[in-house]
Amino acid sequence: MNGTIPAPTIEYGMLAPMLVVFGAAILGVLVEAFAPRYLRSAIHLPITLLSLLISFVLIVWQWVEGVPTKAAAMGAIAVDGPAMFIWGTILVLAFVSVLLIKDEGHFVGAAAAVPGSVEEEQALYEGAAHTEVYPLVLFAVGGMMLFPAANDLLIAFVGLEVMSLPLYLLCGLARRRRLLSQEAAMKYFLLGAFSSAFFLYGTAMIYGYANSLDLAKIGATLGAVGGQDMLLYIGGAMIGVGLLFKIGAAPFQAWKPDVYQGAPTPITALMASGTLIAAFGALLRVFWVALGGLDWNWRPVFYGVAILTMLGGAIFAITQTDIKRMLAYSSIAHGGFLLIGVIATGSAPAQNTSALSGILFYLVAYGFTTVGAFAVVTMVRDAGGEAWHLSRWAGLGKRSPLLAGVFAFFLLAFAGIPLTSGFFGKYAVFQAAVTGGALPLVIVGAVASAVAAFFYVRVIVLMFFSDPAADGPSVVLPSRGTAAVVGLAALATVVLGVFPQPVLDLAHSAAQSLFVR
Amino acid sequence: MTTHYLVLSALLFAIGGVGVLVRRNAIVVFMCVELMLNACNLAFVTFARQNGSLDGQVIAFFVMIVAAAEVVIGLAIIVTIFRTRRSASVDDASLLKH
Amino acid sequence: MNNVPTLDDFGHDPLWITIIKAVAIFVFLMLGVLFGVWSERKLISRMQHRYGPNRAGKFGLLQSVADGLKMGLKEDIMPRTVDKVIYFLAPVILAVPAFLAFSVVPFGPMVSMFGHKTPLQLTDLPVAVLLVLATASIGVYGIVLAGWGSRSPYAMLGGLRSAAQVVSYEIAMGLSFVAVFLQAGTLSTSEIVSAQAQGGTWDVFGLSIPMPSWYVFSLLPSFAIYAVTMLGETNRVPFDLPEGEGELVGGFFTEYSSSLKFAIFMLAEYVNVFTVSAMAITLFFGGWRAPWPISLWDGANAGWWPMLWFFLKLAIVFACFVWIRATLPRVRYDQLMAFGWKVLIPVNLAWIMIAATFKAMRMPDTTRGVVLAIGAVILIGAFAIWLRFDTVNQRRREAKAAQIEAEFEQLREEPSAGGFPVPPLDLPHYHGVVPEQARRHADAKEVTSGSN
Amino acid sequence: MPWLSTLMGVSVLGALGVTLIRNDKLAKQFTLLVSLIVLALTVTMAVQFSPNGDQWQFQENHSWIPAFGVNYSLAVDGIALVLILLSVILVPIVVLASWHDAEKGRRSVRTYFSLILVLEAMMIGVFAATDVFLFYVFFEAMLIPMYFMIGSYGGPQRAYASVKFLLYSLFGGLLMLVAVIALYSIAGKNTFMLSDLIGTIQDVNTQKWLFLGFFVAFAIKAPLWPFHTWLPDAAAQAPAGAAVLLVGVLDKVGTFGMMRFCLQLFPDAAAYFTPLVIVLAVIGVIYGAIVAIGQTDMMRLIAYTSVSHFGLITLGVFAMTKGNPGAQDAGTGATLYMVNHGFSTGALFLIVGFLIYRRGSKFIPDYGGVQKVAPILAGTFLVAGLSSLSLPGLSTFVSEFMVLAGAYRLHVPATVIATMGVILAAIYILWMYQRTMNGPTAESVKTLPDLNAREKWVVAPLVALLLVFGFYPKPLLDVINPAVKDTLSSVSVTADQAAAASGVKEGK
Amino acid sequence: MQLYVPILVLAVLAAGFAVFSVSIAPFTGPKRWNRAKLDAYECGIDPTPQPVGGGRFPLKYMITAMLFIVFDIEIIFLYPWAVAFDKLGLFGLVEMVLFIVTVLVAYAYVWRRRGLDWD
Repeated sequence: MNGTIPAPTIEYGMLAPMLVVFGAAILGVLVEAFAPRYLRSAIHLPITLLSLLISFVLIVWQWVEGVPTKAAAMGAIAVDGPAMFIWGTILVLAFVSVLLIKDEGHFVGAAAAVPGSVEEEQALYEGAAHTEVYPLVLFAVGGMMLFPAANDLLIAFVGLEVMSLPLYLLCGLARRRRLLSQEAAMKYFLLGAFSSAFFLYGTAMIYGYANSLDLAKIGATLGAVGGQDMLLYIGGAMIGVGLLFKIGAAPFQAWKPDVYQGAPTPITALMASGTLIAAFGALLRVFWVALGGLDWNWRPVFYGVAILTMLGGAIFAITQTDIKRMLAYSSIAHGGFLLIGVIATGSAPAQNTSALSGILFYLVAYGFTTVGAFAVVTMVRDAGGEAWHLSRWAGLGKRSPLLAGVFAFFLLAFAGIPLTSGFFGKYAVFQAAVTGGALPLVIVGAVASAVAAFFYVRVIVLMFFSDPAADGPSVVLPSRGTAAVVGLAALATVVLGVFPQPVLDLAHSAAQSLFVR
Repeated sequence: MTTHYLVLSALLFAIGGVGVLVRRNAIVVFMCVELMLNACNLAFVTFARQNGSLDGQVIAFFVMIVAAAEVVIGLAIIVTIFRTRRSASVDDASLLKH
Repeated sequence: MNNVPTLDDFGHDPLWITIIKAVAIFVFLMLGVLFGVWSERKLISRMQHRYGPNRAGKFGLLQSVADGLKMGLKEDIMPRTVDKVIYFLAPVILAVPAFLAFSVVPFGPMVSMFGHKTPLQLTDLPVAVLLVLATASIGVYGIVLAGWGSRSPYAMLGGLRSAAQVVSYEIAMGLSFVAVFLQAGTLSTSEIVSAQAQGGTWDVFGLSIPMPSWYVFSLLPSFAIYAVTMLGETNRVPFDLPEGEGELVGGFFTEYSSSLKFAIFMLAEYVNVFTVSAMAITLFFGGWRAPWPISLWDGANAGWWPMLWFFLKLAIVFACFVWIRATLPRVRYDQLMAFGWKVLIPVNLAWIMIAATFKAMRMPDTTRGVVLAIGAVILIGAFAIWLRFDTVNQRRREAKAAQIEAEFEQLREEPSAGGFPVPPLDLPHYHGVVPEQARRHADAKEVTSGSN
Repeated sequence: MPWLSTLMGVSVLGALGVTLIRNDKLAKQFTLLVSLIVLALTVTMAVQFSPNGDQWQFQENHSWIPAFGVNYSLAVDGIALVLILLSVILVPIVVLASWHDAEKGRRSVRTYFSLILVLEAMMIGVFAATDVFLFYVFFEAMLIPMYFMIGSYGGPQRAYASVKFLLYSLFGGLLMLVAVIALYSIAGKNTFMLSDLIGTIQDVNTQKWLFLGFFVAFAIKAPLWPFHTWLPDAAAQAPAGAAVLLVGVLDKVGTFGMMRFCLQLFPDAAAYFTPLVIVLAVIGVIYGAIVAIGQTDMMRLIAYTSVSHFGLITLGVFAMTKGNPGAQDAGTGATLYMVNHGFSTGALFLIVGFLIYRRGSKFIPDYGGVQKVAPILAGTFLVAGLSSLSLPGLSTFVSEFMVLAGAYRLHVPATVIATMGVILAAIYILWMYQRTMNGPTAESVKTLPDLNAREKWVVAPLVALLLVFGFYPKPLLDVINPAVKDTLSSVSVTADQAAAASGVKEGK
Repeated sequence: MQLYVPILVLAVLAAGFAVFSVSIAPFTGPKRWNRAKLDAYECGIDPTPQPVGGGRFPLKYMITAMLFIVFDIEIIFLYPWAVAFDKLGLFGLVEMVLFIVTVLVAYAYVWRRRGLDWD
């Protein structure tokens, strides 16, 4: 109790990008509280977009100024190369997702109203909209930024929750198919909370072992403390479970299809891109910085998990008849490919750099493509909302060749066909893995890619080579935002597929310094 | 001495975990999750005692907050579902099957 | 001042001294309840120009004893529908924490007890006040479970209301302590008392003006809020909504209509009153320290004397409870909640920030400018928000009034009502009994009680 | 002047232009124009090619993705040049031949022609790439336009066929990708340039694995027995024009890849696997021929003949290994065979396509006595068929003979068995001709019109080329021979040895 | 630990008394069975049948509970801060202002969304 507490220092400048996002989120809450209903979304949108933009600019500025080499906020948050790269990516993707979110009609007016009840009708009649979506998204984005930058297991846990909690809510806000949406929210919530409990217990065990939560300190104590290896192993395993859950790696992938399907599609887009990126960032950081000395133990496990994830995702996707579920399984499979990159790390810094930059590039490429794909999904609608069943997509190429073409292009990018971003992403990861000696894994990855290609191609077949149903879904005229999203995603997919060098360079220089220790 | 607390915490965690897996009522599942979080807290505080550092206790604070936030959000979701379905059973929520 | 206990002085008592102290506290509380019930009835009667109990014993002093005996000899009713275990446990859960809070209340300084130097306090913890709050929280379980386990609408509603009220006021109460901790720099009750031994001095123009040492003076807003929350926490008038006879019969203990179970509820309520009073004394009134004129006598704060001061203070605070009960009418439930949430909490937070700013300003190595700026920002911000809230609330109230007016207007025009507002006559019965008319329609839906 | 990029650029720009033209007819004419321009440019380039100059000419080299050591590096040697020529000659013919193919009202006509042009660019790229990675990119990317051509414009089972085609190729491609990556990282040279990579892998065991990775991809593409099952489906379902490009050019990428990559990069492994590959090739020759005999669907029949022919080409390619005195001949023959096969099978597909377009059926029993009603059609059909069975005097004979002669020097039994394929070829071609063209004229074909002017223009160049190169293959051989020699030098057989050992000098 | 023993002693004492009183109650009084007497008390009318599990009650209470959690958490942080205020100095003040402002934002939101109204 006695003794002085040195006043901590907080590098507000380094944390500014994150603080801007959180600040804007808080501002958004105030807008919710004080602005009149009819003005709210008009105020929210600029705040949200602007804050993401400012944050991005700050990151760029900081990048140009020089990447910090020391963790900020008393070692709690590491704003290093990879973190900044991940931040930038998340911000851009979040920006794009917000453009999707802004479209009317995705979110329910009164979430608590029972579907079909008087309250609901009244909310619809009044044109109520859940403008809380914007602050919630900002909070989620802030969490996504905090999670991979956390240099401390406690902060990682807080980041994990700040990221997840708003997403749980957002999942349940779909205007159409309310029950499905609510169910998705509940499943996501229960399983997410379950997994974060695992993460936390793992953290507790590691704390018991190392007497610190600082990743670098944990890394330093590996092997230095004797006799308590059991704590370390249990802790590492449980943290792994928590993180792998967020990634959606097998065998913790069960939530993904359900949640992706039930959530409002723009939110699915945000989750599929942002959450995955953030979770991978955190996974890499925790397992390199803190548990890097333990890689003899976790590497084989990850080996198995990666194989299971890739093959599981790809094979289960084949049986899907729902476009969103299919994309969810595809995201699982991609998680598996990314895990190959995690395993590709080795002892040599050069190898680590190439693996890390490969993963970073893959994340960018996949993020854009997936946002684009979900944006397309929002545009294909039936009377009851988006047309999810694959059979409804038959003949879309005839009905709306441009849209179907773009979607097919995204699918090809998912499949990793050359001249799309997906190819180089996969290539970068595979290459790192081969150099790192994980050739068998790469072969499995190639086989899984081939399997995965099957279901992507199947959708293309359906869209282009089947005749459209008479009462097929209509393709809505996209709003400017949605059109911009699709266009941007397509552009990114092309550009990254043809001239990946600039982004590769960026990823490389981000990965150059590796994680701050 | 502290081992007993750790064993207790592990036990609570296990009870919570098993509860999540076998119980069908969403609220009960949720409470089991909270039990797990509190088991973590117990472990943290125990380790703080054992290692002679205060960090563990501070962490427990943070965990409490997170748990509280989780309660708020989780209950909101579950109650909404309950209002639409008049049931909080996880089994009834089965629209999202393959 | 070596007779003032510090935290190090605790935890060395042999078990028998501990037991003696514990029994003493227990006995004190039991007697206190007996005496308290009597004095409350007596006082309130006098205030209402009545005599009050005057049959049993001198001045009716034995009235409480008589009541207690009577309760013990009454039939113990356990309604059919109750959840037996919960019904049985609820009074216990309510009563035990009420006693526990007293274990950290300091009654006096170090005294010699059978040759042992020991503080006049059962125990103290570095987090003593937290213990008080914790016991108060656990007490809520007793209330909720009593209501829940009774399985009757009145008890249920009473329990819920009570729980909501207690937790709401608990926040305000917890916040009102913060300023005290800020000043005292500790959570230990004995140390808070000793922190109030000496007031600071205020240096103005070279003059050293001694400041009063009790926190009730320096932290008056905190005390004011605490005083209100005391009433709310203990469900006393004017906040005795949970057991508001007019609307909820007995509230959460409606089904505990007789026998010793009811007595335990009564007991717990009075012990709670003593607890919050004791806390008020400890935190704001210098604890067992002698008040000003007496404190000039050196021996006032040594030996067993302080216990006397403590009891006197307790008696006065308790008397204030009674005085308030005799004076104020019961508030409406929504007013109660609104007051707790919309006034006490924000005011409290603002006050904490102001107090902290003051404190920061007096710290040696701070930039006053920064602190002042912060303070200004806080004040302006709070004021701005308040203004905005105020107008909004005003508008809302007016709108609501207009709406009600309109409703009345409409009803007045209904010829059958003869100008009086008449509720619709075809409502389903509140308790789910389907009226005859509705029963004829097969599709009529039964509405259970409590559905919203 | 960056010839090769220009060629590709013109095609791609042309493809973009086609999509912008709103009028279908104009679009077709535009496509034809673009393909002719490309042809003209290619011919101009080919004229400037000096056969005895550097191995690689018209080099272009730009850094593309330094992070992966990938260069945008194009160049042609004789082998690539003739294959590019083959492609650009076939494209205008195909465009002309497919004039009405896409007009069944289902799909956009413009897209079809645009896809052809995109495909043309990819075909040029894949033959011209001297960077392994770049080659892979084109190799895989090529699948997509073809996939859409089959899937969108093909026969009733087009979806099945196109998916099968894509997945087979993709699977092979992914295995190759793994091998490519492994090659890169094992070589450790931080580059994908073919010239830098040749000879870097010394360890035989490593070579074997990498060889397998590449070989399977090429074998699927080629298609070599037993990886051929996608071809009959794809070829039969594809529109005739697409089928020509598929079998005529795309599949050549497989054999081309074997020659360029499998042999040069992994000579020891190639030598090790030669017996196995040759056995497969010979099986392919015989199996393809026998199965072709049994077909009643003309498109499938031609597809199976291609399986047979590809067996021979592969035989030729793998006769180019260490220690074969006939390597030079075999290699030249195989290259020439690729070109000739493109023309002969192309002609066959197109003519059969015309026939089918007229009658609406692919099945041989539906025809009979067409000769009488459509003599020109029947005549050209016969010429194309005879070229397919390598009648002396037609260009295929030269190449087939060279392949067999070259292979005979080392693989006697295999060559003998493969020669039997020629006999079987006579059976399937002549029998098909007999059943469709001879005999009593079937009721349904009585009113069949003969070839119209457009169709004559389509067939004429092909027949002409078959005849010209049948009698005078020297220009081609002159271009091919030095390239094969250079290639052989990478395969560690010195050209002198090969030349000295080579007794027969056909066509010189 | 020593500090907590006295609390335990007092708890045992109090619990003993409470349990004793509650359990002695049925034996000290008379027993006169009466059907109506054993019904739940509802001012004389037939008692409402209670649904299994206690039935449902207004959501309002849950919102209060949630708000309580939020503010209780705030208090958790205020206490250590208050105690250590001297040591933290200006930094502590600034951070706490930020923290309280953040909480107040949520508070304002709830207020404006009528989460604090009870009607």
